[in-house]
Amino acid sequence: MTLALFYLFGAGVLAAAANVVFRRDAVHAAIWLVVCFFFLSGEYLLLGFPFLAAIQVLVYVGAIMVLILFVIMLLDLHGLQPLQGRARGAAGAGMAAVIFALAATAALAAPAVEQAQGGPVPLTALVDALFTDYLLPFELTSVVLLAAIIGALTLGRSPAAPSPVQERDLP
Amino acid sequence: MDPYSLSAADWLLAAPLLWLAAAALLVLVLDSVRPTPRLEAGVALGGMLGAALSMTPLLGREETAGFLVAGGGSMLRATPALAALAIFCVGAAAFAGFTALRGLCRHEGGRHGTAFWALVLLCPMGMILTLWADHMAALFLGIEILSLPLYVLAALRRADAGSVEAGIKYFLLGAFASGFLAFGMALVYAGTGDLGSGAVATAAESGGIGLVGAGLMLIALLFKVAAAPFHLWVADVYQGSPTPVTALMAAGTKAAAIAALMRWGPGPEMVPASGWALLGSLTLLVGNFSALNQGNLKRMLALSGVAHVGILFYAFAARAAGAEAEAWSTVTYYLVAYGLAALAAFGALELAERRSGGTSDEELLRGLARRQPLVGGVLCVALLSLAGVPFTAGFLAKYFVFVEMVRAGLTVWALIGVLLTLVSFAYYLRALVTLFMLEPAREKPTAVLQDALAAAALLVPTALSIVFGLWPEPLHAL
Amino acid sequence: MNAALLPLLVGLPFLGALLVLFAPLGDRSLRRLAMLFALATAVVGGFVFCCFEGNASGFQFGFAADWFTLPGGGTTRLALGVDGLSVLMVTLSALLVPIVLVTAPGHVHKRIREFLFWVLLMEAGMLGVFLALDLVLFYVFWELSLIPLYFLVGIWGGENRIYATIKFVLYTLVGSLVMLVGLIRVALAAGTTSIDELVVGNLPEPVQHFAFACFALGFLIKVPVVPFHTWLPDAHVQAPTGGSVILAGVMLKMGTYGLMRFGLQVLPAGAAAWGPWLAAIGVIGVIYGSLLAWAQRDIKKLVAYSSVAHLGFVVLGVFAFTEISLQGAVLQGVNHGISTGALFLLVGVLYDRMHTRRLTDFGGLARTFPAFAVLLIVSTLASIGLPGTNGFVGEFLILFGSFAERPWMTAIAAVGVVLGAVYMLGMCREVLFGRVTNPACEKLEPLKPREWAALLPLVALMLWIGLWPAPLLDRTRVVCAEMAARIEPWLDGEEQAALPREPR
Amino acid sequence: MEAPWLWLITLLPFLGAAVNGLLHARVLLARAAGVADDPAGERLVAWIGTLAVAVPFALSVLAFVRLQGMEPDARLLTASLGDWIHSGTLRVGWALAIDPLNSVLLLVVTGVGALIHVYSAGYMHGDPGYRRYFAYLNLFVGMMLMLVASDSLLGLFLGWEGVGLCSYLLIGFWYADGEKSDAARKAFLVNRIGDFGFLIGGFLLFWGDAGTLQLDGLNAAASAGTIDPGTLRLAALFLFLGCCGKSAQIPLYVWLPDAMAGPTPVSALIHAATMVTAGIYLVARLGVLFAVSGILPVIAIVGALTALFAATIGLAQRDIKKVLAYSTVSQLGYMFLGLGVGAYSAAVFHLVTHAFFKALLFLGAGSVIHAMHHRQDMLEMGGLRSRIPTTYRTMLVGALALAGVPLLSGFFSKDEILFLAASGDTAPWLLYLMGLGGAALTAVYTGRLLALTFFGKPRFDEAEVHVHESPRSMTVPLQVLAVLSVAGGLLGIPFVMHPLATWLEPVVGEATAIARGAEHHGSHALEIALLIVGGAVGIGGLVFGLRRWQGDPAAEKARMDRLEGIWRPLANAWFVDQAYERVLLAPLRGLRALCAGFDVFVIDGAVNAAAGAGRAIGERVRKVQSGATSEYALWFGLGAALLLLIFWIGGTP
Amino acid sequence: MIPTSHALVLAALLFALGVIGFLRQRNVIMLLMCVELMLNSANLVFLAAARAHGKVDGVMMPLFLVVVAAAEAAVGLALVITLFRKRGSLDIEDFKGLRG
Repeated sequence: MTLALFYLFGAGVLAAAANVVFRRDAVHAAIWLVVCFFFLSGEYLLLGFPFLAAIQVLVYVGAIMVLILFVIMLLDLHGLQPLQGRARGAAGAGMAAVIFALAATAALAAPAVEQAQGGPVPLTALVDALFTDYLLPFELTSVVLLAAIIGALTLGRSPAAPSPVQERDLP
Repeated sequence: MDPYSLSAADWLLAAPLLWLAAAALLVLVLDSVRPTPRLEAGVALGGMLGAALSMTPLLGREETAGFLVAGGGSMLRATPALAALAIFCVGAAAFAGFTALRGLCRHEGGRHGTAFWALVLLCPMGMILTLWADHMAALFLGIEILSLPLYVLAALRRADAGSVEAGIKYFLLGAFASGFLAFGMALVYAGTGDLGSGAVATAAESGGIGLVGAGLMLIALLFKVAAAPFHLWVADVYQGSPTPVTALMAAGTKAAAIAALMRWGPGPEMVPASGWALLGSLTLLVGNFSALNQGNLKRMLALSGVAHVGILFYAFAARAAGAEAEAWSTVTYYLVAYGLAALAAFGALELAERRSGGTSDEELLRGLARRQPLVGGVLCVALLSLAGVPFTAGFLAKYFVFVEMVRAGLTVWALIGVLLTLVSFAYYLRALVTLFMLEPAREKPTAVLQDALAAAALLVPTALSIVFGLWPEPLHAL
Repeated sequence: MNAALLPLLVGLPFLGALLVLFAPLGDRSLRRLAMLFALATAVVGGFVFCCFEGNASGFQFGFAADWFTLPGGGTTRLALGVDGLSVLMVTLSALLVPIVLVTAPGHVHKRIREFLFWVLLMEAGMLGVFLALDLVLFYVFWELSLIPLYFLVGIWGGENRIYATIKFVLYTLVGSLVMLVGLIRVALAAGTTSIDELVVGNLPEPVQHFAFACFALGFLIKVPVVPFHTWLPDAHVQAPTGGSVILAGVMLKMGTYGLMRFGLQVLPAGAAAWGPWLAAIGVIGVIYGSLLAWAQRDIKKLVAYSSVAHLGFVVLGVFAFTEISLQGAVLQGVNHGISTGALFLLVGVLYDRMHTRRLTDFGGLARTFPAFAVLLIVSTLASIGLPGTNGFVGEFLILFGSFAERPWMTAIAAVGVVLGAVYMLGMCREVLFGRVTNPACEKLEPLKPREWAALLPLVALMLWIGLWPAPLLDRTRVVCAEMAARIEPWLDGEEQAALPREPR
Repeated sequence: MEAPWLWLITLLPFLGAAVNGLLHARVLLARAAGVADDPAGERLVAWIGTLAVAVPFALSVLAFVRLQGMEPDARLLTASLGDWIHSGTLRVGWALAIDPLNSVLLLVVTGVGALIHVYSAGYMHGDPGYRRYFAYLNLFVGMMLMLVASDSLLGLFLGWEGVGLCSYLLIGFWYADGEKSDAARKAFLVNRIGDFGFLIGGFLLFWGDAGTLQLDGLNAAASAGTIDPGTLRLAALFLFLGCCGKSAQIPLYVWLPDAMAGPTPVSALIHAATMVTAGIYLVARLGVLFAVSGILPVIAIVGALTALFAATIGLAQRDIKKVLAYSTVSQLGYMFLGLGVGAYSAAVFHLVTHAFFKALLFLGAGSVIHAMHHRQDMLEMGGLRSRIPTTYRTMLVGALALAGVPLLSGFFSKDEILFLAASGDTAPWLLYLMGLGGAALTAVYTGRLLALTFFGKPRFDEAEVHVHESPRSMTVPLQVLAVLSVAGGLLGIPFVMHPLATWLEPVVGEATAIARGAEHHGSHALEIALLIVGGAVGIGGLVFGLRRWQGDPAAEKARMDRLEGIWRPLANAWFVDQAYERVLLAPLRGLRALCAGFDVFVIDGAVNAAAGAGRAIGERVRKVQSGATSEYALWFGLGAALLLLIFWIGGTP
Repeated sequence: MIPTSHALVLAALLFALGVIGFLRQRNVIMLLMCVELMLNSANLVFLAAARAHGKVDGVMMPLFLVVVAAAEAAVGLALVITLFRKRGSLDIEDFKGLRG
């Protein structure tokens, strides 16, 4: 059952992703991306990580995708977007195929990975790790977000606004 | 580990990060109260000085590992060489900040305050993390903390189409590379079950998954260091960005990325010495020939930076042949030598551009040395150092690399390398022709920006280029 | 006192260069300041020459200080010293710079400060090349002397100066970069970079062969020998007079000096193996250079190609490996500097007045410009090696010494003596003799005092060395004998086996 | 015996040259300032110049006397000033060594030299380069004395090239005439070819294994057999090539006729009396070496050929100086013939007498030219006998001596050579007949010269040319030389006296003995017979020449037209210059052009092509940076795919 | 039990699709979305591996990756807006001002 669902969700992930990749309408693509993320969170659930599945939906769908859709609307990007020519697309597909082929071959031919008997990780372990081993990265995520905020602020502010600082104020 | 207590080593490693983050926050707060450029600059400088000073103890310690991970390994690990590079990155950020200030103020109508210093302070933080990262989480976050502010800084001159274009190009390709990095890390982890830096070097032992993962990580890092054929963004981004930001990218980002590549790159059984030498030669070749016919000095310097990466790969080759310690000192020296010269060169170009009307086109810089002797002199030293002429650090840097190569038995590669280096002389010399030997271009009636601060800042990397060229011991013996 | 002498010699022009660059003085005062330092250097150079102990073996006035250490490698030192091989070139370099400076007002009218800076910096570099006793230091000075000339030609040169100067520097760099690899190979194989140890040690033979090829390429381009010579005429033609004088007088000798110091002393096995080929290249250079000089219609190009021919002799002398030919080679290096330097100065004298260098634009100057004619004839005679002038002593010793080892090559090279007369006298004929056809030749300004001041010392040197070369020969005797002895075992296949070799 | 004062002999002329040179510089400065030349200055210069040679003459006499005061086998004066060139085993000093042989030459050089200086004082009067001229002339004498007096091959070479230089300077004295400058250059270059031989010869001797460049040492080494015979032969040939250059022998004689472009006293001094005999001196000096080497037959044949060949050309020249020039070549040939048959002292004898009468003839010719206002074409002369009687009389003496009219100096010296040739080992009769033929032709062209110049009717416009006798400063040297030309024979009259031979015996005795064997071959009868034949040929030829060319020029012209086939080659010197031009110079110029093209297009072309290729590659690579982010990403992807593939292939076990 | 390798293959496919999209699309926002696909594929691998290895490390990484993705999106979209303001277009083929 789990396995069947896994394949089903997997097919959903891929189908949705393909729609993202091949669609020319930005809004449609964004919607398909949301669909893709939902399927992915389903996969996470099947793999035994409900917390991550929730995060996936919350952050990706709730935050990132809303942001993207917001910008699409803001900039009024309705209608078909341009695509690269067929040759270019084929070339890209070829390269991606090589990467995929190697990764897939490696994955299928890796008994070590298959034989590893782990199992699901409890949520408590995750929380423990976040404040012990992963204290530094955890704190750093705030810095990442800070950087993003400052960046967005800087770029987003209207260039036409009057400047509070004159050259003579500089050191 | 008790979540609320940190060891001395942890504090030591966290100190510079805290200094920088605190300064960034303080600047933000101050600016939101009332923009006071002098105070903000002082706070930023204080933060960077504090960060730099807090790292000095690391120079004396054999190796410092902090934020240990329960399963073995650590989040951050610093060696004297890495500490030195970290200090250099902080210095580069300070340099970029102080040379950029006035130009940005003019371009952006004085709106440089808040964002500018905070971004400039976050960059070296990301660089330090990238340099010291011993764990994939730290590495990935470090690279992002380094990159995100840079994407913004590149696009900072929003009135300038080039600047925005540079920002978006840098961002898109950077994000693309981040995808490779993340996927690569994931595959390595899948193969080895380990997120430490040691995992990559031995990833191949765990089978194809690790191998492909290490390969994808390598690709992402090669993009960051701008090795051929992943270098194409460099020229456009360097050219479009505000020149002091370019300086920071060239000096700081490159140093951080190269060091990361050294720690996170695949081991010798995956990429042998000849592989690195081949990659280096290719990069050197592509970089040099791309730079050869550039009519814009910034582009030329950007692509010459690619060539320098090629030479650094020769040191990687020597390392793959077994000279670990020597390779670190060689690479450290090289990165600082190159970085100093790049800082001086781009800094000088910033001042030149303010007079030539905003671009580094050769046409506009003709006879520059006569109009702006200081800028001309600094550029002369910088270009000679980049070319590797004796009495500058650039020469000894190349010398050390070739010594390591010959010592590793890669003499033929060394010969190929020096001959490829020759091409670089062609364009450095041509730049000197432009600056010194041609008659000055017709002067555009641009009001000259008097910027004593930037001029003074320029002298620092220039002087250090010569000092380290004459006295390499303190840096090279780390 | 003695240990400080050589640092002083290198340091004086260096200090002078920095002072000139930053001193807040007018052009005239700057010229004086530069002259002061150049003269002081010349005095020190002369002092070194006088105090040099001719009979002693090894380096004198040694100075050494640790510089930096390579991880896992030897210590690189700031070591200076002078021996018979370098003492003449050191003195000549120190002497030529004041001469260049004294004539400079004639042809350098712009950017005086920079000009003086580069000239003095170049002097420091050149002196350093001859004095350095450490491989890395040598290389540092070697390249340091290159850059100033790049600017001298590029800023104060003729119309096509950019092409010429880039060609010159790039061409030279091909050699010096390859040389760098050879240098590193030697340093690593020997475990030391000090030249005073290398000149007595024995490196493994394969290392020597490889390193010699690298070094030789660098030096042969610098010399230059055919077929690496095409940068020279361009550089000479475009260079300002002072640049040409230094280029011909000293820079080219850095090549021959290197061939002897590194080729013969450090890498005798390599030199022995490659020797016949290089000697043949030298001979080809003599003949080919002469024919080309003969074909030139530009007077400066003619002199430039004559340099190719002259240095062909020197290369032959070096790779004949006999004591006499080596002494001749050392001496001829000096001689070429003096006589070709004088010729370039004279060409400059003409160019300053007539702004042309085409042979056909002159004619009949013997009547309208007699002082010039006398000086040109004397320099020509020195250049073609008339007995009684310096050129003869050098050329004769080279041919004489080489004949013992390589009679056939020497005989062919001796044809160059005839050809030398052909083109040099041809030049005199067209410039000095015949009827005045160009009205511009009628009214020429007489030689100025500063031109006399530059040329007379050179003429005096030509005659002095021609008539009494003993002071020079005495100083080079020991080192040339040692060089010949050092390479001797490698020349004979059988003895080679018996040679003591240090395992490295 | 040490005699430091010998240095005065060689150095005084140099001093004179220096002083005169400085005086010339002063005049030039004065001229530049617009001051006219001081006529009194010329006298001072002439005095300085002459004294700078006359005093050495006196000292040479002193040296001669000193030598005479010594034992015949110990006749040697030396003077040394220390090392000149010392390197390795080569050690050459500044040293003079005077023995009987070069004492004779010292006397000739300084004596004839002094006379010519006196003559020049008048001849060059009013020339703007008067001081320069004397400076050069003094310099020449100094160099010649170095050549003669030096004790080593290298010192000799110094003088050897030094006189070449002075010859160059003096031939091109009137440099404003480009042709004269070309002639000067030709002289220098042809001599340089010889000098090349000289150098190689010296090298071969030193390394093969004489181990010295001292002249006596070389002779000793040769006779002791230290030198490998093959090497010795080769070395001697090369040295002889040098002699051919300096002494104008086949094949290198071509410069001498052109050298007549110089002032006539120069032709007398340098190109007749002294410099051109340097080759003879060298062979005589290294007599033993040449004798041992076994190349004497070569020398003899070259000499005889030259003697005959040059005489034929002399027969058809119109320029009075050219006649004398070819005559000089021819007479030098006799000297080499003498040397070649081992008749060293005879050759030196002829050298001395030739110096007298040929200097006399040249100076006389100079006087004629002076009188004719610098016309040299004999067909435009005629009838000068009565107008310039002193010149005529003295020249007549010289001509008779040259033609070999009995009892004059040339008769004895030439016939001694012919006799010794006839009694030698090498093709005696062939050499003799060649020599005799040459002698006959000599007499004929001498007669022709006299006839065309002095006899018959004037063939010039007397209104235009005011023929006048030369001043006393010019005629007195003529008279002195005339006396010497007559009296010179006293140095060696067969059966009567051989003072010169006796004097030279200690020096050339050994060489003569090696070359000719101990005993003299020729009988007295033969000698007498040959004397008579020689005298008869001389007189007969002279008379023939005088009569033949005394008629009117129109008839002469017609006759010449009839003999066009013979005459044209003769008048054009057998087209040798043209042949050299085609065979040697033209190919050389072609090679030059070839090299020049090769240099520009191949060598430099390759360099520039490399640079161009680099730039082209740069342009291609630059184009990759199209500015399109998508293309950058594509390259990224391509690189990634390739790198992973390589990684996979290389990394999978 | 889900085979880890199958999860990896799925992730690889997702990654490849992301790459294809990045190389095929021209709108900047679309490119951004394709990068999100690539990052998500990494998350999937991390989680599958974490389960296979039974380690908590693999679960931590997606947390950070999600944050980074959010930050990147924020900065990227800010850039997009700036770009659109300046150039009036989001087609990357329109931005070739810097070249050569």
